[in-house]
This record gives sequence, C-alpha cells and structure tokens, in this order.
Amino acid sequence: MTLYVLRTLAKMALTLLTIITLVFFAARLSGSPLDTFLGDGLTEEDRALMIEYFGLERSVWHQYIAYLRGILDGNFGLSFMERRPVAEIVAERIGPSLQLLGSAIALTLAVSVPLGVVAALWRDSWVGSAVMALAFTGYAVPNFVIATFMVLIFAFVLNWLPVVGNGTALHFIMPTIAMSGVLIAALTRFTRNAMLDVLGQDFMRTARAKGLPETVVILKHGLRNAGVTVLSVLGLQIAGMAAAGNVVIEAIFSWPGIGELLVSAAIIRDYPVLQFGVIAVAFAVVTINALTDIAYVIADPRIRMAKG
Amino acid sequence: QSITVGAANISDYLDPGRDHSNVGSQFYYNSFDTLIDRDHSKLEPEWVPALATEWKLLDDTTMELKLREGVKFHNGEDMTADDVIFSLNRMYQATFAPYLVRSKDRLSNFAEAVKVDNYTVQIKVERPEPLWETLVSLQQVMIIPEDYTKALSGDPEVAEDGDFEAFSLAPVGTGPYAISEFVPGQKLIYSRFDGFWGEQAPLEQATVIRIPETASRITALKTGEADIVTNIAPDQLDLINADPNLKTEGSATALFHVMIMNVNHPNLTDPKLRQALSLAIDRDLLNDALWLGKAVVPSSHTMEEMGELHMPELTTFEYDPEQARKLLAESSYDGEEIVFDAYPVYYTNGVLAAQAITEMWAEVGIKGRVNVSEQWTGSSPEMMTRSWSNPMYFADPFGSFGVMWAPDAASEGAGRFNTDEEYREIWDRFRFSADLEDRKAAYVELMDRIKQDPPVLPLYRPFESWGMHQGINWKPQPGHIPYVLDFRAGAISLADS
Amino acid sequence: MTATTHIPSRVGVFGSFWRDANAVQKAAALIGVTLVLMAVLAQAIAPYDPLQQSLISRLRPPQGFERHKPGFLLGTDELGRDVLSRSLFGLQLTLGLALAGACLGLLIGGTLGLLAGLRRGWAEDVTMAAVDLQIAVPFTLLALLILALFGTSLTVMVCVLGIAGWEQYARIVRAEVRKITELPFIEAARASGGGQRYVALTHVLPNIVSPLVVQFTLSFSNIVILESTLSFLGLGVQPPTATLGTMVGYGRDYMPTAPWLVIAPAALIVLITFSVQILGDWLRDRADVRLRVR
Amino acid sequence: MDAPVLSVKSLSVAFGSHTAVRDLSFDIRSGETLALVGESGSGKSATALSVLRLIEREGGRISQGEIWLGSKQAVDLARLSDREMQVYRGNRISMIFQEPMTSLNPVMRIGEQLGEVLRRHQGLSRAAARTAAEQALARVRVPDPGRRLEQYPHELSGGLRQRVMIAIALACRPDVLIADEPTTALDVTTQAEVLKLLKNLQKEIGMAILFITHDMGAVGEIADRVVVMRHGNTEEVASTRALFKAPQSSYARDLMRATPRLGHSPLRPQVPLVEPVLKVEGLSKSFARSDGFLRPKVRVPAVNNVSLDIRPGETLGLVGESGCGKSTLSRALMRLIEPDAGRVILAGRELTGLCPRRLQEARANVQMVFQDPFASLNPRMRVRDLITEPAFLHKGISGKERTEMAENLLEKVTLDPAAADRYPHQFSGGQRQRLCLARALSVSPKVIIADEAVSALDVSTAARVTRLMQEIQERDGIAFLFISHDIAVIERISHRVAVMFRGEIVETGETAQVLHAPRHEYTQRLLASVPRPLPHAVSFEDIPEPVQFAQPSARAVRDQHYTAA
Ligand SMILES: Nc1ncnc2c1ncn2[C@@H]1O[C@H](COP(=O)(O)OP(=O)(O)OP(=O)(O)O)[C@@H](O)[C@H]1O
Ligand SMILES: Nc1ncnc2c1ncn2[C@@H]1O[C@H](COP(=O)(O)OP(=O)(O)OP(=O)(O)O)[C@@H](O)[C@H]1O
Ligand SMILES: [Mg+2]
Ligand SMILES: [Mg+2]
Repeated sequence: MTLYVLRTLAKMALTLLTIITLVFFAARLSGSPLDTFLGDGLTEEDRALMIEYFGLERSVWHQYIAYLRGILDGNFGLSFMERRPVAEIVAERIGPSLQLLGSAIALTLAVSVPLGVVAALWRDSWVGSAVMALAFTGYAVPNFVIATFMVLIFAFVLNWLPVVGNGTALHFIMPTIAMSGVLIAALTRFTRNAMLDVLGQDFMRTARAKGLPETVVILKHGLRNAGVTVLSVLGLQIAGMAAAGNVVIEAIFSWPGIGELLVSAAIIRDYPVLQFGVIAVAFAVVTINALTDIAYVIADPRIRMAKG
Repeated sequence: QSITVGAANISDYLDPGRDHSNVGSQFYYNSFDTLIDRDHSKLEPEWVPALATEWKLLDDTTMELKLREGVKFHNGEDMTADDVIFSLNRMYQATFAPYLVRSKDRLSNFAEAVKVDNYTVQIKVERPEPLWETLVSLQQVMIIPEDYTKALSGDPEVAEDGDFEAFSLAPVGTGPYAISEFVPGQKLIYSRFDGFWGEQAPLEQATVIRIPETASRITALKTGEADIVTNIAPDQLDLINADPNLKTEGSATALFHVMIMNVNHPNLTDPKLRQALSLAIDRDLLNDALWLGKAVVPSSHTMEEMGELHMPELTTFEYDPEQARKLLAESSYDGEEIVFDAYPVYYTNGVLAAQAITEMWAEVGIKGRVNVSEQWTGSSPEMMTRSWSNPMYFADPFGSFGVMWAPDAASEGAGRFNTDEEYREIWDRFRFSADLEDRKAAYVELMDRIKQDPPVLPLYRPFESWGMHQGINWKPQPGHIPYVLDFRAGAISLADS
Repeated sequence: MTATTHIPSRVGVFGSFWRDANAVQKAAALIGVTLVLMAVLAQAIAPYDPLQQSLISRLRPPQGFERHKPGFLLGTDELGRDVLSRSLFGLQLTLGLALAGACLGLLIGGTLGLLAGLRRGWAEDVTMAAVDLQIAVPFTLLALLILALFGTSLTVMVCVLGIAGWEQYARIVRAEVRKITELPFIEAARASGGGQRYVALTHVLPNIVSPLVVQFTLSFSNIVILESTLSFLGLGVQPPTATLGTMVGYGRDYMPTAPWLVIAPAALIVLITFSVQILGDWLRDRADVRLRVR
Repeated sequence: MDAPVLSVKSLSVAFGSHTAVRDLSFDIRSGETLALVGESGSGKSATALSVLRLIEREGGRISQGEIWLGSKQAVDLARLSDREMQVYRGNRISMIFQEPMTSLNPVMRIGEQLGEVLRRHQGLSRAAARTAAEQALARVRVPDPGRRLEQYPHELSGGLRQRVMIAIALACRPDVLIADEPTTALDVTTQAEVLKLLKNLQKEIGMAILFITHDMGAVGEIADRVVVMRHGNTEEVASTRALFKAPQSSYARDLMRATPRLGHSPLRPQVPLVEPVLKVEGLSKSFARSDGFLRPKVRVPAVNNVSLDIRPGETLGLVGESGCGKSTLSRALMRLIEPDAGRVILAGRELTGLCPRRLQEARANVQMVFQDPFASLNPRMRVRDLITEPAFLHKGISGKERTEMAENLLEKVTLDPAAADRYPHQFSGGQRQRLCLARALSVSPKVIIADEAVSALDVSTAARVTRLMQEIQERDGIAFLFISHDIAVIERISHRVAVMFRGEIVETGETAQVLHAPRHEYTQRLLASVPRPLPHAVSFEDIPEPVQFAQPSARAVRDQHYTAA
C-alpha cells in the first residue's frame, strides 16, 4: 500500500510539474501583463520600470528556475495585480468553488441514483421512459440556460431566491441545481445502465432463489453492485466539472469562485495567480480522482485484492 | 442605516495614488481627502478647504498650505505635515514603479513638498503652474498616513515598495468612512468614521459587492440584495423604472468613449483615410439608437466641466459621409481591411458601437472588421483602430486630452501618435501660459492639428446610470470625475427613518 | 447441413434501424435532419442578410407582439438584425464548428489511442500520461485559458474545440483496442500469419468503429455546449458573426427585456444536443446488440 | 414407494410465442436423483427456473401445467404469487447454478450471503446465523470455514465457490435441490469431488435432487432416473441403467453414441516412425505476476521445460486440467508469445530465432483452431475473406481466386459453398468450428494445433467435427496437436497422448499405454476422476486427494512411453 501511495504521489507531482511548466511558458509566450491591465498607455521608459517591478526582466528560463525554487520553499509568488501571496488569493477563492461542487455532487447523488434505479426497474414502462427523457433533456440543456431561466423566474419575477454570492443556504439552491443538471443526467443514465447490467447477473437470480423479498434483492444485492460501477465513473465525471469547470455559473451568481479568478488572471496575464490557480485546480481534481479511486477500491473487494 | 451597492467591478487594490482606473475612482472619495477639495454639487470649479484650511502662492512656483488641525486617520493617528509631505512626495518624487507612471503623466511639473512646521507645508513646482488648485485636488495626491504605511513591511522607518503594496490592501485615510473590510476584487465595506473632521457620514455602513452580470445586478436590485447598482445600460432603464419601488439616476459622464487610430500603421499613414474613417461615423445615430439620445456627442475634445476651455463652437469632429467618400477616393486606401479592436464587456455598448461603426464604414466604402478581445492592443504596431475611453481625470483639457495626446504622453509613447517641434511648442503654450486666453488659443491650434491629421475621434459622453430603490436619494454629482460613488454628507440620504 | 439464419440485405440495414426505433428516436432523427437541412440551406432560406443592421429598429419583438416589425418573424436583435436569419446562420456555423471540432478530436485522439493500444511501451505511457494531464485540468477551464491567452480567432477556436474530448477518444480507443486484441480472432489472425499493420487495419480498426461513432455523437453535442459556453463568456467567435452561442451570450443582458434574443438560439442548442444525444444512445444500443450476438 | 416430493405435471413454458418446454411431466421422491439431459437449448434451465417460479423474471411464463411440492399437504407452486413463493424458495426448494463465480455476489462476504438465507427463513439472529453458516460450510467440507465467512467469492477457487453455493442451497435443508449444470465449469477432478459431495449430502439430508446436465458421464455417476429432452419435448424417461443399456428413443441412442466413453473407443493405429514434422525441445515460458503492491513481481512458470514431437499424419493429444499451461504451450510454440527458453523446429526449420518477417512466412506451415469458434472469427468479415485469409497472407491470392478457394474449402469441410458471402454470426457453433478448420486448411499446413477445438460444442456436434478432422488428416497427412481436458475425446482421436501437469509433461506415450496403463500418479488420479457413462462404475472412495508431485525428469518406462520421475 505504501508503495502504491508513493507511486500515486510521485505521479501526481509529475503531473503537476508538467502542468506548471506548460502554463508557465504558455502564459509568457502569449503576452505580457503590461499589455493589458496597465495597458492604457505606457511609454517605453514606464514599461522598463514595470517590467523590473514585476521581476520579468530576466530570461524566461531564469524566471522558471526561480519559480521552481520558490515552490520548494512554499512560495508561489505575489499576484501582479493585488501584490499579495497568490496562495492566499487562491485559498480565498477555491473554498467557495469546492463548496458549490460538494453541494452539486450531493444533490446529484441524491437525485440520480434513485432515478437511475427506477429507470432500470421500470425500463419498459412509461415511468422509465419519462425518467430517461428527463435525463436526456438535462444533458441537452446547457447549464447557463438553466441558470439564466431560473434567475429570471425565481429571482426576477417571483423574488424567492437570492442571486448574489454564497451568503446563506438559500444562495446555494439555484447554482447547485444549474451545476448539477448535466451531472444528474449523466449519472442517472449511468446508474440505469449499471443497474440493468446487474439485474441480468446470475447472482441476482441466486438472491431470488434464496427466497429474499424483491426490495432486499434490488437494494442489497443490486444497488450495491451497481454502486461500485457508478463510483468508478464518478471521479472522472467530477473531474470534468471540478472546481473551475463552472466559470459560467460562478459569473451568473457572482459566486466568488476560482474559475472567474483564473480567467481574469489569464486575461491580464497575472502569471503567478494563473500558475498557482491552475495547479490548485489540478491538485483538487487529481485528489478528488484519487479519493474516488480509493473509495472504489474499498467498495469493490475484487479491486481491493488486486491492488493490495 | 446601511446600504448595499452592487457594482459591476471592484478594484483589486485600493491606493488612490497608484490608481486612475474607472473602477478604482468609484471608491476613493468616501475614505480619502485631498488638501483642497471642490464643491462637487457644482459644475463650475469652486475650491473649498479640505485638509488644508488655507493656501496661498508665495511665488510663481511655491504654494504654502495651512493644514487643518485635529484631523485623524481611521487608525487613530493624527494627521500632521509629515503625513502630507510623505503622501505628496511619494508621488512627486516617486520611487515605487506604479507611482512613477502616474506621477509623470500629470504631476511632472511638481518638484517636491516640504514641511514648514507641523501644520504648514509648501509645494514647489518647476515652472509657473496655471492649474494649481486643480492639481492639488487630484485623487492621486490624497493624503495617507506616513507611520502606518512605513510600518507595514520591512523597516518601519523606511518607505519600501512592500509598504505601498501592503497599503493597497489595507488602506487608511482621513475620509468620513473607514474601509473596514476589503476583499480584493470581491467586496468592500465602508464603516462610518466617527473621528471624521467634517460633517458626519450619513450612512453607518455601506457594503459594495461585485455583481459582474448586468442581468444579475438588476435582479439583485429587485430581490433587495442590493440597494444601488452601478453600470446600467440605457436599454435596461425602462425595466427598472417600470418597477414602482425602483428608480434610476444617471448623467452623461465626464469621459469620452473614443475611437483611436494608429497614425503609424502602414495602411493608415494617409491622414485623408483617417479623416474619412472619422467622418463616416454618424455619432448622433449611435447616440439615438444605443443611448436613447441620452449620451452627448461632442464636436471638439472639450467638456462643460472645463469652464472657459469648453469650446462647443469648434467643429473638430463631425459626420459627413459625402466628404468621407471624397477623401477616401483621394486617399491611398485600396480596400484593405481596417480592424477595429474592442473590449468585450468593459465599455457599455462598446461591442455594439464597434459593429455599428464598421457598418457605417461600409456605407462609404471602407471594409471594416471588429476584433473583440480582452487584450489591450493599443501599444501594438499592428493595431489599426480601437475603442477606448478618455476620462476627464481633472477638469481641464490637460486632464482629458492631454493625458493621452501631450508630447511624450501615453499615445506617443506607445508609438501610435507622432508629435513634432511645432506641436510641442503649441502644447507648451497651452500647458503653461498664465493667461487663460493664450491657453485657449493654443488649444484651438492643437485641435486644428488633430483635425487635419486625426489620431482620435471622441464618440460621445456615455450616459451612465445607476439603479436604486425609491427610498434612496443619490445621484452622480456634476463636480466629480467619472464614476465616483460619493456617500458623503449631502450626497446621499435615505428616505425611510 | 446449411445455416438457417437469413442474410440481412444491405438495404435492410437502414430499414431495420428505422423500424426498431421508438417514437422518441424517430422524432430525434427527424429533428436532426431538419436542423441539418436548415443549416445547409441557411443562405437560401434566410430572409435577410444576418449582418444587416438597422439601428432605428433595434430590439423589436417577434411576430404577434406589440411593436413588431413586419417581415422579421422572430424579431430583431440589439443592432436591429433579423433574429431568424442570424439563428439560421448561427446554426450553420455552430454545426460546422462542432463537426470540425469532433472530427479533429477523433483524428487526434483516435490516432493516439490506436497507437497506445497497439504499441505497448513508451507510446502508451506517453499517451496515457497526456490523458491524465488532460483530465487534471477541466477542459472548459483549459479552453477559457487558451482563448484568454491566445485570443479568440476562428483558428484558435477550431483548435480548442478540436482538442476538446481528444482524451476521451484516446481512452476509449485504447481500451477498445486492448479489449479487441485480447479476443481470439486477433490471435487467430496473427497465427494465420498477419503482421502488426495488417492486423491493426483489417481486424482491429473495423471493430472499433461503432464505439467511435457513439463517442463522436457524444463529443459533437459536448462541443456544441462548449462553444456556447465559451461564447457566453465572451470568448467565442467574433461578432458580428453569429453562432448560436454568441447569440445567447450577447443576448443574455437583454433576458428580462428582450428574451427573444436568447430563446431561439437556446432552443436550437437544446434541440441539437437533445437529438444528437438520443441518436448516439440509439447507435450505442444497436452497436451493443451487434456485439452481443452469439 | 412414498409419494413424490416434487411432481411436475404437463408443464409448458413459453418465451413470448416461442415454446421452450412442452408438456413435461416427472416426479421425484425424497432421496432420489432425477437427471434432466439434453443438448443446449433443449429447455432444461427453463424447466428448473419454472419450478422455482423465477422464469417470469427471465421473460418467460408457465403456459400450462402444475408443479406440486411436498408429499403431504402439497402446494401447486405454479399457482402461487411471487410473495407466497418467497417462503418456499431457498427454504424447501433451492437451486445451484452453473457458474459458481457469477452466481455469488462479488461484493458481499461469504458469511453474509450464507447467513442471509438462515436469517430470512429460520429467523435466526445475526450471531446465530453466523454460527449456523459456519456449520453449513463445514457440512460441505469447506476447510477452515470460520475464515471463509470473512472472505469474498473471488478469493475462493472454483471448486470452493461451488461448495459455498451448495452450502447456501442446503442451509435450510430443503426438500428439493435443483442443480443446473453444477459441474460444467469445473475440472474433471473438481467435478468428481463435487459430485461425491452431493451424493453424500443427499444421504445425510435426504433431499430429492433434480440434476441438470448435458454430460452423460455425470448422469451415470449420480442419477437414478433420467429425463431426456430435445427442443422442449420429452424424448425418453427411464432409469439410468435402462437408458445406458438400451436407449429407446432414436435421439437418446444418438446421444449415447456421440458421448465418448473412456476405454470404449477403438484405438488409432500408430503412424510410421519417420522424422517428426514438429519438434519441441525444452520449451519454457513464465509470466511475471505481482501478488499485490508490496511484493515485487514474481515469475510464475506456466510452461516448464517441455519437449514434444509429432510426426506427419499423427495426432498428439495433450491433456491436463485447466490452467496447467496447455494454451500457453501452444502459443509459445507458434511464437504468438515469446518463449523464455527452448527450441521449436517445424518442418526442419527452427522457429525460435526467426525474424518477424520470416516467422510470418513460416507460420504457413502451422495453423491453429481455437476453442471458441465464434470468438475466433472476426464478426465483421465475410466468410470468404475469413477462411482465405491465411492464403491471402502467404500466397498473395486475391479477388476471384479467393472466391474460388473459399468455395473449395467450404466443400472440404462439408459446408454449402454459397455460404461464402455470409457473416460468422449466421452460422451455428459446429458450422463455425468448421469455418475455423477451413481457414486452417487454406494454406495446406503441415501441422494444425487444435486448442480445445471441440470443448464448446455439444457432444454430437463435437463428434462430427472430430470425425471431419480425422478424415482430413487421413487424406492430407496433416499432423495435429490436439489439446483438450476431456480425456475421452483425446482417447478417441489421438495416436499418442501427453499428460500435462502444472506446466510440465508428466507422461507421454501411445494412447493405449498412457490411458490404459498409466504410470504417473497424476495420470492415474486424472483417469480415476473421469466420470464413466456407466451407472456407478466408480466408487467415490477411490478418488485420491490431491498430491504434490516431485520435480519430474523424464524416464522411459517402455519404448516411446515416458513418465516424469
Ligand atoms: N430469456 C429468454 N428469452 C427468450 N428465449 C429464451 C430465454 N431463455 C431461454 N430461451 C429459449 O428457451 C429455450 C430453452 O432454453 P434453456 O435455457 O432452458 O436451455 P438449456 O437446455 O438449459 O440449454 P443450456 O444447456 O445451453 O443451458 C431455448 O430455445 C432458448 O433460446
Ligand atoms: N498472459 C498471461 N499473463 C499471466 N499469466 C498467464 C497468461 N496466460 C496464462 N497465464 C497463466 O499461465 C497458466 C497456464 O495458463 P494456460 O492458459 O496455458 O492454461 P490451459 O491449460 O490452457 O488452461 P485451460 O484449460 O483453462 O485453457 C495459468 O496459471 C494462467 O493463469
Ligand atoms: Mg517599512
Ligand atoms: Mg441451461
């Protein structure tokens, strides 16, 4: 196990290092902060001054080495714009993003697993078709469309729900729903298929042959096995939308999340924020993936054995 | 009594010296004071005492100011001459790079501030200065505490870069509101400062939160999450006014949306082409369509706020498609594509205006293309034309036209504008003549140069609006620079209780 | 002894597809065909030039509402352009972009996946490391960053949409190739004397076509949504050119006052993704059945 | 004679409009074993599932008939609701399924799966169920039952899993046990153990067993009476002895004839002692395997120092239980996987050491026929292209020649030449295996390796295919390496036999010598495990327990007969 953990960590570190490197050079290749947020007119002299101020006067390689050195000391640099440690800025922003993500995942699981089971059990009746139609619709409607219409109805017209920020539990309702739409659709379909697979398995017949009541057969023998399969995709699905995947939702609900921070950092070329932000997001994604992997390993004894 | 303001943008730092952005200018006036202030309820400049109670010129190049006694900073420190010369000299003799940039474009004539006694200071300039009060009342020379600032990082006796950086995250001033919480880019809370030297602030607290989406801002106003919201486009005004609980206030802001043209771009070197580009644009139509006629279309690069130097009689800029076609035919233009760069959301109606402008060009036979990008392309040699804004940083053509088009100023520095000896000479007369008539005459000459070889076209003064609840009495004050959210006594009051 | 099973004729394949479809699937197919026709014929059926502005008749509502401008069935937009014409041209460009993007993704991801699946060793390691890397950075974010950094020209856009989902293709193809290379008929082909390339081209490739087709439909609709998301954030195709995404993006500020700017393009986006999803699922079901035949 | 405990009266089962079982009647008494035999798809499983009333779940329905359970106060199961049925299932009537791996829930511990039945039907507490479960495991002779309760199915071997299944089925001491092909997935040796166990438990508990199988050998071992089914119809009902002695129906006669019986096949004459066409010397292959992350990879030998030779026109039968390395040997031999050591000489040319190009050429001389004919035919290629593929690769024939050749080949394997345009899924299992054979023949190879080539086919089909192989061999003089775990088949087809055990050849020699006078202990044990299609021919007490054999080194017992010493 230790070896497994070490190897996972090493792989993670390598992934992050590669990402840092790519972001570092891509950002620098594509433009300079002086072109954007100090853009409204700098003379050559001013430029030279600011270049020195931001520490961009040395060669890119020097900067890269210096940056990596800094990381070893736990120093990810100061934001060009805010002139405070980027770790502080990113920490401020990634929290709300993860909160939203967490509530979206919770909602997704709470809704899509029962729906998926229902759709599988009543596959041939109108109930199953209705659930699946719903799932397809959820998949087809972009989240910002859901969000925009929800805002119009529940806030603008009905005045029921707040739209700005993450202050109270009420604030979570609309962004969570908007963010979960696609996920619920995907996971419902997945649960249904996993459940259908399981329903056709021999051990389900065994369970029935034991004389167990149908609910026990479905929930204990069926769902548990389907759950294992669902868990195996959950990580990847989450990764797809993790933390920063939802810049749009964050923008619409003025959510102080990391997505918007990163995009604006990219626009103004606030390199340190961009670099650390992307690492933080990647780290979050990799960690979530690793965690679901571990959960999967724990839930499925077959894998557990194989991985030791 | 407290209110919440939903702003489209909030600064990433708060330091009046370093900042001159449209976003930042919203926030300083509530928390900082200058030595001399003006009565912002009036359009005409009327200088009033602020942190200086009296001021006089000792000679052509020296002003002596008596400081108000008993003024306290938000952190409890007393304000003395030391703080004042620290604040002024950090700009006049800047070492911190971001200050240097600001100090050069408007304060280069200011040599230093010296302390006479604890409550007397002198300001010295290089050459006789016709704009004394104006330049002493700039946002950039608002007063900040010396000891507090120096102690923020490193050696508490020395003003290092780190001190100024730290200050911009924890700003302290003498104004009626202390900034009790500041989350860069996200949130700002003003709390009434009981030790304020002047009339008490009318609000106990004012919270500014960022709501970037227009629709969300308006919705927040409806749901009551915000009491005032900023940056409402004219198209949205009816929507707010239709709600009996809400209203809008607005004014044609002291700022021009402009189109700039790169005189050095190989395709644009011919002044006739640039004249045609300019003459082809029906700015009144833009105003009617996009601003419901509420914006103000200028004929010269001057504004009402500039008093005597407001010259609406000049016709530097006009709409004449016939002339445009004629000039185009005479020019070197050969059907090349003219790219018009625009920011995506930064300026109200910016992208729409850009698209409309390229259509108008098409009318006279110019092939235009809009390029929407977050990128600032203004200093790129490839830039052909782009939209921009030219705020009135202070009430003088120097504070508007000059900041961009003076010799060696931003535009020339960026390589998209050229000046020659003659231009310099005219500029010098305009800038430093003691006699107002001489300045005026020189400015007319400058405008003529601009007309003949245009690098810029002011489109209009945009009509900026704020939406708010009926119970709030607030409107933009005519004497302010653009976008200031003034919550001082007299500028805002709440109807209920 | 002769086999009793009947031989399905070639013509019958499509026929049986249609016969086996349920009502929803048929509807989806019809919608899909209609949308494609509308897109292809945009030039012919659009009543106006989609770029033709009329600043004096901005923001006019669709037919049947007050202040309607005759001839402009779906109303006009913020510059007085015909919403219907823009929707048609937007549909054309959106579908075109999605097609280009999905093809590019298929090409890149498919090739890498095939190499990784067939050639174990470093080719596989590198590809899978790149896949892991891609998974670690959520694609929407990556796309936004690329566009923010490198600008929003059509070329950059197509590249971004083209790399979208490459890792899915790569993973699927690699997994399928591995699965198939484990099958006895591959060993049989090798035992018959087939070389690497022969086996890859004649035996492996034809057998991964159906999962690829399914993935293609998925990635197609994902790209439609991605394009609209990018456009929504102002990082999409340049105005005045219309895509469905930019129409929704620029129209959203008018949501409370002029919802017709958003409703038509949003509805088209939903219809595209909906029908493509259903078709993809349908194909997948068919493909599965084929593989399950015993 | 006491009243039957299970009585099925004119049962018909239908899937939609298709009738799977027609008018079936039989009785079973306590302590009696009734075998239900018939080829695949004859309706055996459908019958079993109907008795448990699980058939509705599978999409079928009982269209007619009665199923009476119990000697006194009998109930007609066919009339019960699903809810009422739950009381009987797993309690008075229970079932063991064919696949022990997939029949157990992979994510639940053995203890839980066993305890579940006890808690449900006997109302035991968790703790009591646990104790009872341990006893139930002990009853089916699972070693170390306490520990097993904590394990998951995949941690057990196939034989153990099937014992667990039996323990679950017998936990409540049912009146009737239905066993649907309980040993088909197991090795001969394991199969013998399981059959013995069932027999003993029946004595102990006294339940009636409905034993479903297509293996006549197993029938002979265990059944008292037999019902022979075909296409859902009852062909014959007889006592086992009577059936084996004199089958009445023609189908039963065919079935008995097709069933290979060890010691009943005529031996094939030896081929002349000429130079071998295939010579294998000291071939070894091991796989790296890691038992978890902590441990480093270890190399597990799958084939160890194997030497063989086959002469032209000769069939060498290779037997051994599952996993002993037979397939690995055949792959290594063709260099489909690279052997670690050893030499392979094919028609005078050493395969080992050839460059990939030359190797591909050399493969024209040796072709393979695999176990699963469907899986070894690319489902997306037409028969014409499939069966002429080796010829296309080696001789570069194309177009018209291919069509012509395909037709010839199809005729050779007695298929309709018109089938050339079809796809593999349009053929039956036996026909597909002929296609594989045709493909192998397309390059006139000197050697054909048939790896379990008939194991997936039912007995009569298998018999037809092996006969075809012999005919072709006799006509073309091809050498066969015929791999199987079914010794009776090997006996019927081989000139010589090699016995493989744990990667090594423990005994080789002429078929008669090895199979009738085995020298090696393992060969003897293997032969003893083979079910005889004669009622109760072997006493179960004869089966030796598994033993560890010493490291072998070949020792000549007699001329051409070697055994590991
Ligand atoms: N779920 C089902 N739906 C439709 N037809 C089925 C289904 N299950 C079985 N059948 C059909 O019913 C008939 C009997 O099948 P059954 O499974 O009872 O055969 P079997 O004798 O047990 O065969 P095997 O030896 O292969 O297990 C076959 O023709 C089969 O095709
Ligand atoms: N590719 C492989 N990697 C690792 N181990 C393998 C591999 N192939 C086979 N083995 C192992 O080698 C041993 C011999 O396997 P092989 O398939 O040759 O047995 P077999 O006698 O053909 O069995 P069966 O009768 O089930 O086909 C087994 O323990 C198997 O698990
Ligand atoms: Mg200091
Ligand atoms: Mg069966």
